Amino acid sequence: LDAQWCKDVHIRFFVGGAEGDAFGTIVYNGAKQAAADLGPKVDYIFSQWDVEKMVQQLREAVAVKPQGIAMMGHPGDAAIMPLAEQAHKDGIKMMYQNVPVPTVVAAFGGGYVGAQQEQQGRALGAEAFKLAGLKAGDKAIMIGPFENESRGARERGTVAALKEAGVDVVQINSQTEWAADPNLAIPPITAALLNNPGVKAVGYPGGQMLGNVATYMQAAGRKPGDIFNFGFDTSPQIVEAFKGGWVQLTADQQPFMQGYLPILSLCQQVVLGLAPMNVDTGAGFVTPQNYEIVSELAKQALR
Amino acid sequence: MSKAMEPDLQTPLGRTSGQVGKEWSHPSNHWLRGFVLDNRASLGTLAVFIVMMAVFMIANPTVFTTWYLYSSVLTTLPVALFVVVPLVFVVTCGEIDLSFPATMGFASWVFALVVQAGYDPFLGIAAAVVTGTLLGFLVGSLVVYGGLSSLIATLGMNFLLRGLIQIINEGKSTSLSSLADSWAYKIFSSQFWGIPVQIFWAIAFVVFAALLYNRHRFGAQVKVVGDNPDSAKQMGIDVKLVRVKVFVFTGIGAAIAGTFSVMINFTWWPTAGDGYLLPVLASVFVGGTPTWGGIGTVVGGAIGAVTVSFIQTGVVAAGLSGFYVQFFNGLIIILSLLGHKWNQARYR
Amino acid sequence: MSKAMEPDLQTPLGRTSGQVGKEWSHPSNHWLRGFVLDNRASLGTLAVFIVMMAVFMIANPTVFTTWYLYSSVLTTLPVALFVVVPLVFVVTCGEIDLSFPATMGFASWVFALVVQAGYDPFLGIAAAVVTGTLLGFLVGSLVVYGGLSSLIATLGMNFLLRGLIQIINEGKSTSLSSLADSWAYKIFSSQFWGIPVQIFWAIAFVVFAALLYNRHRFGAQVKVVGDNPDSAKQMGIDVKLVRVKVFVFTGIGAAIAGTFSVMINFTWWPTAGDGYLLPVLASVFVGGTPTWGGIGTVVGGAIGAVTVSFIQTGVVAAGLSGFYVQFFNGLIIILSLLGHKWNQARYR
Amino acid sequence: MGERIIELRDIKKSYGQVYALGGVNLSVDRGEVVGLIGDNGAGKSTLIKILSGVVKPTSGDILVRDKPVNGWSAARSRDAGIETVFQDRALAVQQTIVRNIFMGRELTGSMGWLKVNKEIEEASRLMREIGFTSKVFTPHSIVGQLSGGERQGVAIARAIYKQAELIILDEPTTALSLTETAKVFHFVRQVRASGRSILFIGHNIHHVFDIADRFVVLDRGKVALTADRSEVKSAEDLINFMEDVAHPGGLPGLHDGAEQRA
Amino acid sequence: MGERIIELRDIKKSYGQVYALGGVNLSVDRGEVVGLIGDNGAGKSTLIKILSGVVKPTSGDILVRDKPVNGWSAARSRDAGIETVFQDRALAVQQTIVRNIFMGRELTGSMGWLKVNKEIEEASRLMREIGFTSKVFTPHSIVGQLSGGERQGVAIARAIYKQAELIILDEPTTALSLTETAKVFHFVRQVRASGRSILFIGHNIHHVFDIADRFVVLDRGKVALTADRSEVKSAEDLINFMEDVAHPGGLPGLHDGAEQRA
Ligand SMILES: Nc1ncnc2c1ncn2[C@@H]1O[C@H](COP(=O)(O)OP(=O)(O)OP(=O)(O)O)[C@@H](O)[C@H]1O
Ligand SMILES: Nc1ncnc2c1ncn2[C@@H]1O[C@H](COP(=O)(O)OP(=O)(O)OP(=O)(O)O)[C@@H](O)[C@H]1O
Ligand SMILES: [Mg+2]
Ligand SMILES: [Mg+2]
Repeated sequence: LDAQWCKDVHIRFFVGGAEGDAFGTIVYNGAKQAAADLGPKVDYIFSQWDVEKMVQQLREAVAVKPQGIAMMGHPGDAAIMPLAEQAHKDGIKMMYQNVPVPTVVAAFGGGYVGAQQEQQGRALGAEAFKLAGLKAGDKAIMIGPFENESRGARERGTVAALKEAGVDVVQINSQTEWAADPNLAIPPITAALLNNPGVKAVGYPGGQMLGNVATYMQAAGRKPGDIFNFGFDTSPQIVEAFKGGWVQLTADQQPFMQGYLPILSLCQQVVLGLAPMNVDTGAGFVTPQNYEIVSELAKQALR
Repeated sequence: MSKAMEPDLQTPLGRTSGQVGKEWSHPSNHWLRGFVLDNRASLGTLAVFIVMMAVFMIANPTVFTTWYLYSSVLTTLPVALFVVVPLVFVVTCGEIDLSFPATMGFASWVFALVVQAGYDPFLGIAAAVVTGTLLGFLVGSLVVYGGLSSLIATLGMNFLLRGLIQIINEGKSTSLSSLADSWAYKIFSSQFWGIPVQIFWAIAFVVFAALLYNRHRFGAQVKVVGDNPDSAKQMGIDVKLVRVKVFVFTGIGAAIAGTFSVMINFTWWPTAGDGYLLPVLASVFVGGTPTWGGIGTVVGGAIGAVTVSFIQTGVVAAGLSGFYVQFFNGLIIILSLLGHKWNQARYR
Repeated sequence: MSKAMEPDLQTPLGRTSGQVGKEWSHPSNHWLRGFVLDNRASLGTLAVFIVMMAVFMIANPTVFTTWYLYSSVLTTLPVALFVVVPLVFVVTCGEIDLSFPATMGFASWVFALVVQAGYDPFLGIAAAVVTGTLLGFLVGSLVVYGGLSSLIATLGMNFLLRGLIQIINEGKSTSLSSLADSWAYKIFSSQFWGIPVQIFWAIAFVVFAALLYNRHRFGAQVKVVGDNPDSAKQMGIDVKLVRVKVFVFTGIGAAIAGTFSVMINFTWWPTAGDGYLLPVLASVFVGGTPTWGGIGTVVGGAIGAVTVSFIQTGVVAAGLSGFYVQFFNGLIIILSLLGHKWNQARYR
Repeated sequence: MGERIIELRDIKKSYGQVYALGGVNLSVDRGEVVGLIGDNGAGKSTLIKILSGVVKPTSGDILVRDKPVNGWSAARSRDAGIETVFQDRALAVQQTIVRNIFMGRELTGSMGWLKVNKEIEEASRLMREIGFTSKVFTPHSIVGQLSGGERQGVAIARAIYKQAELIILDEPTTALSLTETAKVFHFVRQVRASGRSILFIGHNIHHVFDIADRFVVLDRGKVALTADRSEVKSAEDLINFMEDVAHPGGLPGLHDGAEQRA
Repeated sequence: MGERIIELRDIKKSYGQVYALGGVNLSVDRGEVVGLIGDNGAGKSTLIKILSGVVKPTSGDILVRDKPVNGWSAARSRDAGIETVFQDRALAVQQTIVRNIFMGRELTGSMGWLKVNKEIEEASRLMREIGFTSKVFTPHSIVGQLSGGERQGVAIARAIYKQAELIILDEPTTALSLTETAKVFHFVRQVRASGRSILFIGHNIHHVFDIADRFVVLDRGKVALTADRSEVKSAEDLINFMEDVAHPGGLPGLHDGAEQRA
């Protein structure tokens, strides 16, 4: 194979979130790296996590007939199904990220790269229960975009796992503005901590907020280690927070891989005729013991 | 303009009986010039659209010759059209309505509930339209009879209604796969000769609304009320009722839009409609309806919606990354405003 | 009101020389009544705030006696205050500015660049303020000299500027850990007796702006221009310049707000500022500044910002899930508008 | 004179605590020109707003052709054949001449659709009737492009449409020049000649004296004088009467200068 | 008469293709009252807008105390001691009386901060000076709460502030009653007595005749007549002259009715 063996392939890649959010940026960088390594022409699409918009963008993506599309699974099986059918008819290879769409994949094929949301959430819940030394009857707070079923599936999983272990979980629905500026969440989080004084652990939905834990804790008058803070993703801010002892656990869903692998797989499908990849990127947990490994990568927005 | 200032009115009335037989004639003797003058705003919008598309096409000719690209835009464009058009009425009437995204969400929620409960989708559509009507009436009454600023009050209502949806659904979406086999789907959401049928409905709606605007008492009264409410009141027009009616019209439009959106996606999300706030607003003003009320253009608004729909598609198809979409959104809005400004006189 | 309609003007001038010595007296002989009358709007806002807090406190008394709750609000509130206050000037002037979120992002980006390059944060602040000034001037000139509707044109500029930030940064954030040790941080963002110092700066800004509004030529001219631009022009006021100035003021406020936001958590995001659009707008109007221009209240706007900041906190503290936040946002906006409506007469 | 078109009996109107009208009787017969005069704030405009149904009186009765009516409104007033040219803000300046003429009573066919051609014909006829013969403007011209006098013409055309029986003109000549005032006066006579009635409100007593058959002087919300033309010798009489009413001790100012010089 | 305060030489002004003024000469001397009359659209308002610097002339010279000036503007005009009460929209109705009086020339100390107490004192003095003695209102009262006459009073107080040398009144008595018209006329005499000049624009020729020392008649953008009081015998003379100018064949309408009756 040549260095740029995928050079003539055209791919549409759904980055997902808002331009510039912590998670999306790493996914974007992963995809760009893949494009640089393999040589395909990639169009990048942002949706502000608006599911209706994503469906329309997918419709347009199918219309321009690229060889491959890497789509976010958020709109769910029912919404994606007709378009997947169209793509299948037109011979467009599909990859799905971040949220699995099993019915669609079963019907029209395609691979999946990303954590199994629900499972990853559950795993994080179980891990947090263990590492934080929680007992049945303890109290924990879980923040998440519960207003969006598929985006909130992961956090719902964590809640479920903790509840099954007997933990009393308070759910706080995150506001869309918090993703743009996590400082806006300082007062509500303080209020939640004050309202639930016995809370032992707090879970956060994504990189932007988890990276801001030090600020939240200081605002609420807590010291490092008072509360077991955990969540998803890595970023330079999260690494700093580990360093400072503010954050104890994060489930790294390796967003870089979620960018890189779908493009690699699409290239393999188109050029080499390989079967689509199915990769669970939600393997790793970062803890105070191992955070240094990811620190340099995080700084380059690669992990 | 020049003759307007020195009218031929020096001879007082009664003396002019000799000239009474003369007929009116249009200021321009050529029909084309008259047509252009009467439709300046919408033609201006069309020009913006054509220039924009030309730029995109030059950047990537092949993509823009694919019919699928257009057909994909034509599938969801109708959703925007069903709200842009009533909003032209609202803005002409001197008001604004920022609550339509929540109304879309609310009405389509009712639709989803009815369909999920196993009733016929037609019944669901009827229920959604009734919901939209009631919500429009609620919002309109609050603004008009409460005497509130529509900009802020409708923003508040948007929060309030969306909040209600969220509180009750706790984020759960509803998927309606059964829809695909229904008659309603075939009539409202399938394809016909490769063309999405939605667009036929939307075009019918735009034509109907354009007639309503230009050839119906309702449109005439909306314009007069937006232009000079005191005068309208003195002439016996129920100004408040007309104002409430435009909000009701928007409610109905939003309900249809929401239902169409659900039928496209087979899924109802608690956030349904939220993404339409800014593009729809932008469409109205890119379309050439000014903010000060009294005048506007339905067809221009529709062309504005087409323009706004194609920005994102065009940017990506032209090979620019998604990061450029916002920039072009802003650019098109500013350029259109400047164009209309230069193209339109404001009389007082 | 009653006497206003039958003035004591029956005696034409010249006959009244006998009475010339008499002194003016305030309509109310009691100073408290006068104070209340002069500050109706801001006192109304305060009442809304107090009622809201009372409801929350009854729902959960313990949380609201904890200082941390207040200190956490006081950390983020200043960011909003630095934009709410200039926006009161803009709205009083009969305009609106929706471009401040992008200005916040742009100016704080410049701050981040300067600090990252190793220069003193004070230099960064200066550079950010200069950026904000220039952007405010750009937006203001476009609206004022281009004669565009500020609602739509500033919305367009917000897209355009944010698009530029996105295109250049491709989503990358900048982390500025070194800030924590700087003098600028100690002065602008640390704690003093457990109180976040930001709030002192914000209060100083509000007081300064309130004086500017009520006791300075600038404020006087802003009100007159918003009230009756024709008259202002006839009296030799450069109406356009005053309008541009309010946009520049907003640009400066947004720059300071953006910088403060970055100093709270040492990170700049390409989305910085975006989250403030709706809460800040709501604050201005919840605060009692009407949309029609000519009057307004800086202190009311500040209280409005406090109210809006406490909605989320209060909902969470009262033990409701976040789903209720939007609902309460809407409810407070509507109730405030109704309250101010009843509280405020509009003269023409 | 002829039939009584409208009669107001003991009409009172208060805005909050301000009494704008404190019990006014007024009637207009077919074919007569009534001149309503009075100081600023005397209540003239309030009275005609009540006549035209725009403002509801606090108390009092309204009789149309000697029959009391309930639920008086702007629409009822127009149905009764009363048309009003208001003091200001009478036209929607961004709309066409047609739209202004048919404002509030659009010519519609079934389902409220406009009869566009009929409207244009009628508008042309009306405009010609009042001598609006400029070839530069068509019924489609925007009112904002017209001069002040032409705009007044549109308002008058709107009022004479449908053979109104009573036309109310609230200070129609304020800020008009002699030439244009003359037009309005000529029109008033045309209308009277066609057997219709006119209620003419004005400040310039000379003008009102020239044209009216009967004078009603309002003062602070009350009728201070009702006099037939035959009872008043000259405009000066009327002026003196009004000055006496307003200032029993004599009115300073207005004629001082002339007297000093004379 | 005294010193020449301002002089306009061959002033032309066109709006697009419309000539509002086609070469006008006008001067005002110290202590005289000039009455400017003319039909609607004759260009009176345009002329005084040029005098007050609000509108720039297309061509022509402006001389202040016999010295030509360049860069004439609203600010320069006020510096030269010219104050104008415009035909309409003169006040910001949601603001206090003080703010209206000092609009555009706020009394400021260092850095532009207002001298609040000084402003109140001065406002009180001015309002008393023009006879605004109601105890219901203070300088803090909102202008929107005042009656039309009282609002005119605020506009006049604003004009006489700073001992202006020339006060321009553009139809100050339109829509004012006799009582209130009298007030304005009395005031005009007060101002003349104090040695200041006045340029009085009006439609009512009787009124203007009563008060002016010199008459300037504008017709379609040109000066049709300039006459000293001594040259004109009566108001009727002036009226006849204007009718001749406007309609060389005689003006129909206005006096028809009276003649028919006589
Ligand atoms: N909407 C209103 N609210 C309160 N007071 C009002 C209102 N309209 C009129 N008034 C008051 O009622 C009284 C009568 O006013 P009106 O306008 O009828 O007088 P007018 O005789 O028409 O005066 P003008 O000669 O100035 O037109 C005045 O004192 C006026 O201030
Ligand atoms: N801003 C403008 N744009 C275009 N034409 C104008 C403008 N202002 C005035 N004109 C025109 O200039 C001419 C003179 O107008 P002007 O207002 O000076 O007359 P006037 O003598 O004051 O009339 P009036 O007695 O009605 O106050 C008129 O033909 C008018 O239509
Ligand atoms: Mg009146
Ligand atoms: Mg004039």
